[in-house]
Amino acid sequence: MKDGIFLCIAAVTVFGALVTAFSRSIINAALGLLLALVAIAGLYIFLSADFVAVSQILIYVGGVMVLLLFGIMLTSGGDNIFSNNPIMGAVPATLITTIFGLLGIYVVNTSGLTFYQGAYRATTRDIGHFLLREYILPFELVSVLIVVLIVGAGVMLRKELVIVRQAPQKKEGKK
Amino acid sequence: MTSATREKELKPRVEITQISGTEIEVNMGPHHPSTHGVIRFILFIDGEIVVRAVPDVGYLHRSIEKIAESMPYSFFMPYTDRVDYVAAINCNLGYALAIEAMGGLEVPERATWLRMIGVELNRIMSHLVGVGALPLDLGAFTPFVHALREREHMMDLLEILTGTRMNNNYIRFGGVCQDVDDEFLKKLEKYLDHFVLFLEEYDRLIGTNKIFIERLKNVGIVSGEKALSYSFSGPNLRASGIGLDLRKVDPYCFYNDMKFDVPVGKGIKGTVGDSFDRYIVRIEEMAECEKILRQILSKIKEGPIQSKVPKKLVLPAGEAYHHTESARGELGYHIISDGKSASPYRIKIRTGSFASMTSLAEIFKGMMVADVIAYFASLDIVAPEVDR
Amino acid sequence: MNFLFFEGISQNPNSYLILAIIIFCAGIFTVLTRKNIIGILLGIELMLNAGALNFIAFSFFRHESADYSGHVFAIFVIVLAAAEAVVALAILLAVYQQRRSVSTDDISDLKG
Amino acid sequence: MTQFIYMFIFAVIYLLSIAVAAGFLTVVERRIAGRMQSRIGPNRVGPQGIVQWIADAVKALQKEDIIPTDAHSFLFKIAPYLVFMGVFLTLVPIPFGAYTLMENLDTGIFYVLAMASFVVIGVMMGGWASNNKWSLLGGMRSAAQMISYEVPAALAVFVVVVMAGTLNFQKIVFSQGASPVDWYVFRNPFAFIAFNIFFIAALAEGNRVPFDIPEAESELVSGYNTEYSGMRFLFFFLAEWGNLVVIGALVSTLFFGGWNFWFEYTLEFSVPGRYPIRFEVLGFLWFLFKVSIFVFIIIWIRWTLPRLRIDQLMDICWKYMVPIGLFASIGILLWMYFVPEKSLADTIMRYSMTSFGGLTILYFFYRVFQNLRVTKAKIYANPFV
Repeated sequence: MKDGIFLCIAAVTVFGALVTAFSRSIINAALGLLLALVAIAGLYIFLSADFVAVSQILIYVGGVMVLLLFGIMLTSGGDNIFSNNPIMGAVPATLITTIFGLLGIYVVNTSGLTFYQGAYRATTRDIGHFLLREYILPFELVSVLIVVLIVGAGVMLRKELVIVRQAPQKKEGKK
Repeated sequence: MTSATREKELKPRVEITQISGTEIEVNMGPHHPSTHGVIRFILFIDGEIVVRAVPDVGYLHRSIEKIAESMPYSFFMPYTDRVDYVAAINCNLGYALAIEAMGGLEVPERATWLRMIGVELNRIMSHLVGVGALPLDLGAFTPFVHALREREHMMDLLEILTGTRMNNNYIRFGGVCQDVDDEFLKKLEKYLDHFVLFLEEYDRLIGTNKIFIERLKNVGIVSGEKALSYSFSGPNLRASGIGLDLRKVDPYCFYNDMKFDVPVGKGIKGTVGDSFDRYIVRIEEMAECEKILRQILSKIKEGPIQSKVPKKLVLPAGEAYHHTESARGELGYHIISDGKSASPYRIKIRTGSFASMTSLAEIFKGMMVADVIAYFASLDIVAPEVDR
Repeated sequence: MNFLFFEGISQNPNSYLILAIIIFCAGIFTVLTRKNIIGILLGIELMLNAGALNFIAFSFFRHESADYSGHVFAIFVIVLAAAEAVVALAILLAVYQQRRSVSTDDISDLKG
Repeated sequence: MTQFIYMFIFAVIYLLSIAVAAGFLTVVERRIAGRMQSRIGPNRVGPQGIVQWIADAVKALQKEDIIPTDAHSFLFKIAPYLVFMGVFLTLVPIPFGAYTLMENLDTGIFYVLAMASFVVIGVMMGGWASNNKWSLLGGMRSAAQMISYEVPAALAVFVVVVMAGTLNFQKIVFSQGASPVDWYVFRNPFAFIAFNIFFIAALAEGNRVPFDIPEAESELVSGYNTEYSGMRFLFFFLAEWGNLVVIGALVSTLFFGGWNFWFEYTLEFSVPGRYPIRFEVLGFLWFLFKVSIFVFIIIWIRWTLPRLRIDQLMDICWKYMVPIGLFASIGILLWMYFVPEKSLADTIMRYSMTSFGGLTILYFFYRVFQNLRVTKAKIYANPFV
């Protein structure tokens, strides 16, 4: 039963990833990514990482995907949204992808790592301890990064307005 | 409020440059919940900001003015009800006064008093719809129902007075169509006692609501000069600080003898001429109507209600323009008669709503979509009056 | 290759690792073939997720005692991915406002 | 295998009960709205109209399922289910009693915040896929609004999580007592602030007035669900009213002691089977009572206030609620550090906060009667007409 569910989730993940890779319309690709992200959250639960799984959904689905969809909706005007992604350079891309894939399988095959039987355990509290004891420096660095991000986004927004005020004149010149 | 903060608030929220450059053309109306009937704006919006707006009228055009040319003068009276169905007696009165002035018809005293009762009651009803629909368009449903409940009581009174609840067709040339007994007057007085309380309750409920004030203050500011240049009239003009009321300036009926104030917008929450002023002016005007009604009740006397009017009314050749203060501003009837036939050569109706529509294209510029609704609702435009 | 490492396919580390490879390859393919910048961003998200999946898998299967470093790394990956998406989209919208395009072909001013 | 069958059965039971609760709430809301508007409301189908919602649902199901010509049909079809899923999944860890819950998730409240993001995606998709500009505007507005209001909601939740030391709902309930002085909302001022912020943010997340700008019917016709009809519209509908239950349940669990009913839950009870069934039932009813009070308040707000403009909405979020939330979350840390639990200061604060809350309610009733006296209005107390 467990394996069956795992296989289902794995199949959904792969399907989502493939849709992202091969779909021609950008909105379908984004949907495929959404599917893959949710399914990967499911995989995390199999790996007893429920906190990470919930974070994945909170941040990816609630944040990143919404932003991406926003971006898609804002930047593609009506008609070209379904056909603005001609697959270009498919042959070299396939080649490179194949090389990476084979490399990965080779590494997995020959790593010789010792694995232990994993067991489910509740993790929230322990992750908290790890974050605030052993990884306190990266944790704080991430906070700094996010502050920089917020300030940067604000600055960019201001810049936009400045640029835009000159934009109409430029356009007329071009015409 | 200090001048600095006021200046800050008065500045347009976003400068109208092309912010993202992607204008979306949206079609607000003719079937849209908040255009009150069939009025259409084409809005060019950029995000939430309206870059350009094209108001479009004519979806409710019924050629009332043209129809008038093909029928006797008196037959046209029911059509005037349909000019502004919310304040029907007001429209009756304007037409009747125009014809009476042109034909030199006498009006008995009691008929004039009854006309004034009908007109003032109707004005209150119309303003109730106006101030009720305003919160409705801002998202609050309950005040609208409360206002309509009161309007319902008034309709009952009008039913006694005129025989119908809407489209009353009450006024005849040289009089009114039916008389009332003293019981009606007592009922009316009793109702007015209740209405004062309701008005206060309503104003406390709505006019002190923080969200309501925030949504209306400094939105859609029409300064006095602007209002005149848009040819605003009625409450919308008075909200802009110009106390022009035809009942005072060019009195008709017995408004000369009435003691009432003309409320003007003072900008109590924001700037003179903003949407909140248009709301508060209507509220205050209802209180004035109530005062007028009480004075009428104290002065009304028994007497005939209809003077002698020829069966076939042929007006002398010439033209006349008569304006009255309707609930939505100046309501003028311009009548041209050729002196021979029993039907007018041409009738032109000037309405307040149509004048208010002229401001939309300019005021909408740079507003947010929600403000468009708030401004439009505060103007209290009735679609049939725009198109006739 | 000991494909069936422990009992059951869901208890087998290699199944997760191979899944991560597939996702990663899909991500690479997306990045290489898309013209749309947002499309490239989608590919990057996929690749980051493959990495995070690996972290979690190793954390689960590599340690007998409770060691949540992998989880912490995965959380960092997720947070950084979000940050990266925000910055990328801000840049993208800025570019779009100037160029009216999000295609990589049109944004080639710095090409020699 | 049997475990999965049980899970499935419980899921179906939950699904049905949320559908019934949401349907019933629509009738209740309409009746309350009727009372507030001097009219009766639906009272024809069944006694006092309580099965009106079935009639509504049957009518809605009979409608033609219209998909606009140029709509992105797949997204259009899937969006309402995503929204409903987002709301339904949030119910999983919420405890309705000591055992009446689906899964005692360790990530509890964090999970609830995460699942709410499906709603955002669904609403956005529905708005975009409809190929209607009003819908698109609604979808965009809603995405901006929901993402913004997740921040203050999370900050308010943080206060509770710090006080309880856990994300787990059941433990949050245990760590609050049964009496009002033990509720988190009255523990200290910061928690009280957090409660207010959470309640307002939850209203905004649930698209309720005064934050219902995504579906502002007077501006955007009906926002993201303009083009929907029949079954799909029903799912949007269910999600919206199901959300009421979720908001009420979350508020009463996090701040008002959850199902804890006037007795202390001791360790002895934690052994399965030792917990008396009557306590469970009483706790469940007590919880429902609390939830219904909050649902009533939400409905009451809806039929009272106008809606905000979008820039005012964002101002409230980013200029007021986020800073106040940050203040509360820092304040609670200091409070927890300097005032240990069951110390004198803690006890004094609890009792004074509780009496403050009680006085606030009393003041509210005083104001109501004051207003009634001034306007000479009458109360019609009989709810059954």
